[in-house]
Amino acid sequence: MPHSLSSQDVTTPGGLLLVLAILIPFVGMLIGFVFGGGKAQRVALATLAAGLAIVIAIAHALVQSGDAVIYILGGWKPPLGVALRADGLSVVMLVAIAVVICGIGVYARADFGTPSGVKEARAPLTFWLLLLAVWGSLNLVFVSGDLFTLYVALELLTFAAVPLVSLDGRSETVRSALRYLLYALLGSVLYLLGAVLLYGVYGTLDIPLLAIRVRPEPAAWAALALMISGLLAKTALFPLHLWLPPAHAGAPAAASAVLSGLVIKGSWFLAVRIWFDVFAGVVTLPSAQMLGGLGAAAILVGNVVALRQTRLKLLIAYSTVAQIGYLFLMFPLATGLSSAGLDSVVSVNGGMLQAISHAMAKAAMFMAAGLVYATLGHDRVADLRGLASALPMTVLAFALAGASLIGLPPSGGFLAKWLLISAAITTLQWWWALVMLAGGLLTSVYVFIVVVRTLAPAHEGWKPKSPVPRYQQAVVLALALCSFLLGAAVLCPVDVMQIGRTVSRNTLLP
Amino acid sequence: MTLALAVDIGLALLILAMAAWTIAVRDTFASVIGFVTYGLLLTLVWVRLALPDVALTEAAMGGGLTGALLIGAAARLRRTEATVRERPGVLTRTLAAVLSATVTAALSFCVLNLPDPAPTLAPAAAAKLGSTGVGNPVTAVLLAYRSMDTLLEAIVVLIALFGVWSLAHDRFWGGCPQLRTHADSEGILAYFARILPPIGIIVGVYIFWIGADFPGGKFQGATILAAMWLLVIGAGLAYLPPISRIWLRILLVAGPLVFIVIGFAGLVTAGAVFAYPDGFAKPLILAIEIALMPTLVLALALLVAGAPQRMPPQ
Amino acid sequence: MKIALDIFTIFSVMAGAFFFLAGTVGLLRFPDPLTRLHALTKADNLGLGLVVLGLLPQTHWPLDTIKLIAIWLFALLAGATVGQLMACTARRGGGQRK
Amino acid sequence: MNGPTLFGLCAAALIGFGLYGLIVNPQPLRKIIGFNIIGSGVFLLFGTIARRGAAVGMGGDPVPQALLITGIVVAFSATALAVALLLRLFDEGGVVTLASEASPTEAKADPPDA
Repeated sequence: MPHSLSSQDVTTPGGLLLVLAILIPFVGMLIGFVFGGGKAQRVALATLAAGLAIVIAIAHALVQSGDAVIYILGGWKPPLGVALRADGLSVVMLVAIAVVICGIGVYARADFGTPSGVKEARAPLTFWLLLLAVWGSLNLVFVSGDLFTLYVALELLTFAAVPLVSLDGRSETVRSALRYLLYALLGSVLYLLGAVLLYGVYGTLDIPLLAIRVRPEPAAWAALALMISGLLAKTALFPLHLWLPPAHAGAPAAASAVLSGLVIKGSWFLAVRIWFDVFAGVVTLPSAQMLGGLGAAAILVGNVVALRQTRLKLLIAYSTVAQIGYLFLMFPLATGLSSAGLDSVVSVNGGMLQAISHAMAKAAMFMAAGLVYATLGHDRVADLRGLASALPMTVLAFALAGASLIGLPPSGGFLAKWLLISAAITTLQWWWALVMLAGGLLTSVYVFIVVVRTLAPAHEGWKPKSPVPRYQQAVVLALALCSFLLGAAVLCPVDVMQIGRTVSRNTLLP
Repeated sequence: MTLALAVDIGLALLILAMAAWTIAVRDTFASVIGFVTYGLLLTLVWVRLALPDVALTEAAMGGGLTGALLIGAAARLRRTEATVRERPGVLTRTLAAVLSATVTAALSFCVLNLPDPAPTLAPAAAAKLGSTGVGNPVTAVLLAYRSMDTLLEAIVVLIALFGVWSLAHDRFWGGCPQLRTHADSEGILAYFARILPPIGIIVGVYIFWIGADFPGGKFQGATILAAMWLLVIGAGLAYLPPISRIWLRILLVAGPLVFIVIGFAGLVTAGAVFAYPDGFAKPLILAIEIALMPTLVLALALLVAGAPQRMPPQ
Repeated sequence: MKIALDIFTIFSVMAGAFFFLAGTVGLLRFPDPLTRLHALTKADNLGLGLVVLGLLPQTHWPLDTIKLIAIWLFALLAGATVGQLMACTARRGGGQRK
Repeated sequence: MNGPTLFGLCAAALIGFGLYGLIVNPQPLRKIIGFNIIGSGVFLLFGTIARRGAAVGMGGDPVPQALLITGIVVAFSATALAVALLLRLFDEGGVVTLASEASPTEAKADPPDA
């Protein structure tokens, strides 16, 4: 039987930081809303800095204590009260998301900055408030230990992300925002239905307590199926991906980076959390293979359709659909390892690294696309001539991010694919390795197409439409470098991701 | 016992018939009316299930505000009825029917096999009720045991409001939202809007106040007060404030901020965030609820009113 | 005495139910909106009044009785207002549907 | 077959109706109503579980009741945001449909699951 995540339910020393990590972004949002105008941006940037410090302190506390960081809210122990838990997986995602959001914050100072003396405008204020709301809800998704609090976190994430899609107010973006909202609401209501079933049968919504009580019975399978299908709708896995490309391509550059890089990671992480922690004893290999199959289909369909795109932002959006497929290949490999009695750590680490490197690379790519649009006045892939000379750092960043998506060494994508392929080989599921390599090949095709086109010399007498500030290019390059150099994580002595996780280490399936 | 069961069966059949009619009927406006009736019937079901707090919330929020929102939208969209005529093909309909049937069958199977000594947290909640100083166990759960959910709840409503406001046209930013009603100020609605609000305010505050020890609470009370405000504005007797007003923003933000301040004060006095020093639980809970009331009343009414459409008269 | 009150309650509620039935039949059978409004506002208000009257003896005095009467007054007020508004709309031909 | 179980089955049926309505109806407003029916079905199921958990003299388990109230308020906020998007779409172009004109090749009314 699976063991509880961490046996004792008592507040650990670093626990208060978890509460701060959730509430600081929301407090910053509320104060920024009252001040409004230019001051909202300054409040937001200050909150970003404070939040980054808190997240680093949490990581330090986790590594220091060597076990999950826990905080019992209000002193009421679960199952009655709510506990916040941050194990290795949560902290790694917290740090990665904090870095990407700070990068986006610095990048967005140019697009959504309000110079002093200018009256408060709609888009800048909304962007800064919703950026902090997305961050607060993501931190809550990573840290909460209660299924209903996670449902409220999912709703917070949806309500913060949908207005970002229709920020510039054109009717197509409003239409894709409405379609996104309907998919996301269907997803979260199915997730809630699964949680309700679990409470009806096991009497608690706390994840470690559920991990002990859940037995393989019809109600548990129904709850698993409902929750996972709901989260698939929110993460836009293959059959349910129709809403993603128009939504992510229509949004402004900084908002697209938030949507593609961060928002879909929230519901994906929740799927990982319930698959490996709550339903560790219930999941079967065939169900995991089905998830893997959907992931493989997403990789192939997403990449093929991306090849046919004429606009750069839509190309990157369909590339997101494909990369989401990689994230779901981790499930059959981990369950295959567990059912073979081996340790599923390799596959879980591979999946997490894939998620982190994709977050950084995709955010860098969308921000680069924003700079391309600002310089050329359009983002048609056909004629990107003269871009390399106009924006050298941005094209380099795009290439590095593309290399990380393809999986060239020493990038984070390479290390993730290496771990996943080695897991595939040890469990003799060779077809997943084939799919990954094919996906990498297809990704490399459209990345090289774009990069080669930008290297072509510009028409004579062509001048960039509007100058792009250097710090924006520097931020894009920094994020791309982070993703590119993530492969160095293999040198990290202690396996940070597995701290405080006893469940997935020795899950012996019946 | 069979009489009560007969009533339940009748109510259940009535609700299923109303839901099926709401889905199946062609005209959208009729469907919205069907949904409002469905919401009010659902309130009866909550009363039959002996959950009065939820019945109040469903009547106020599910039947009332959601109904007002949908009727307002359906009335404005009536003219586009003709354009969207294409119904999905037979394949889609059968697939949807099969999917719905399997979900219903699976859920019915789960409901029939729920464990017999139903697992419950009622004893645990009752045991610690004394220390929260609140008589109504639901309010104790909302504001003591799981107070983080209620705080996030208020933040969800505020973020939805930011989302609704972000849909305004740039030229109207900072302006006033308005209810699209063409009521003349001498008509019957104005007369109604002068009689009902005083009584409604008393009822709303009463429901908010008894929430500590009897079924009621701030969500239900705030919804009633928001409905009264909307009635006055719908009758044309008052106007919504422009969203750039500083007092409006401070009131909108006051609820969650006071909640967080009291929560962190609990860290010092009672050793954990969102904990209450014993003996001071009830006054602190009341302070939080009083701070949350204006936030919820303003936010719920402004959610129904929608995005700003008009600049304030200079 | 208790028996008399119970009998009164049964008959009064039965009469109320009958008037509700009459109101609903009127709603379905009458040709145009104005007559339907007439059926609805008259019959249903009377029906509700009789039901409330019938239930009065079952409630103990101060609070519940006042609440029951308040419910009836609110229903009357709302019914009259909405009836008037719908009549104005119907007379101005606002209802394109019919 | 007692009261709560009956309403549990009624909740399951409501979720089925709502899901069908959400997928089949082309009108966005009807999809929003379908979503609300699914939501009320889920809440009714949660209420049934609360009623079954009645103990220690309480009419029902207070924890699901509190979560229910939070859920209804979240569902209302979602409906308000969806209706606001819908009305903005109506103001922009007048044609209120989910099928995007930009690429008519895309499925006309793209149901989530088909």
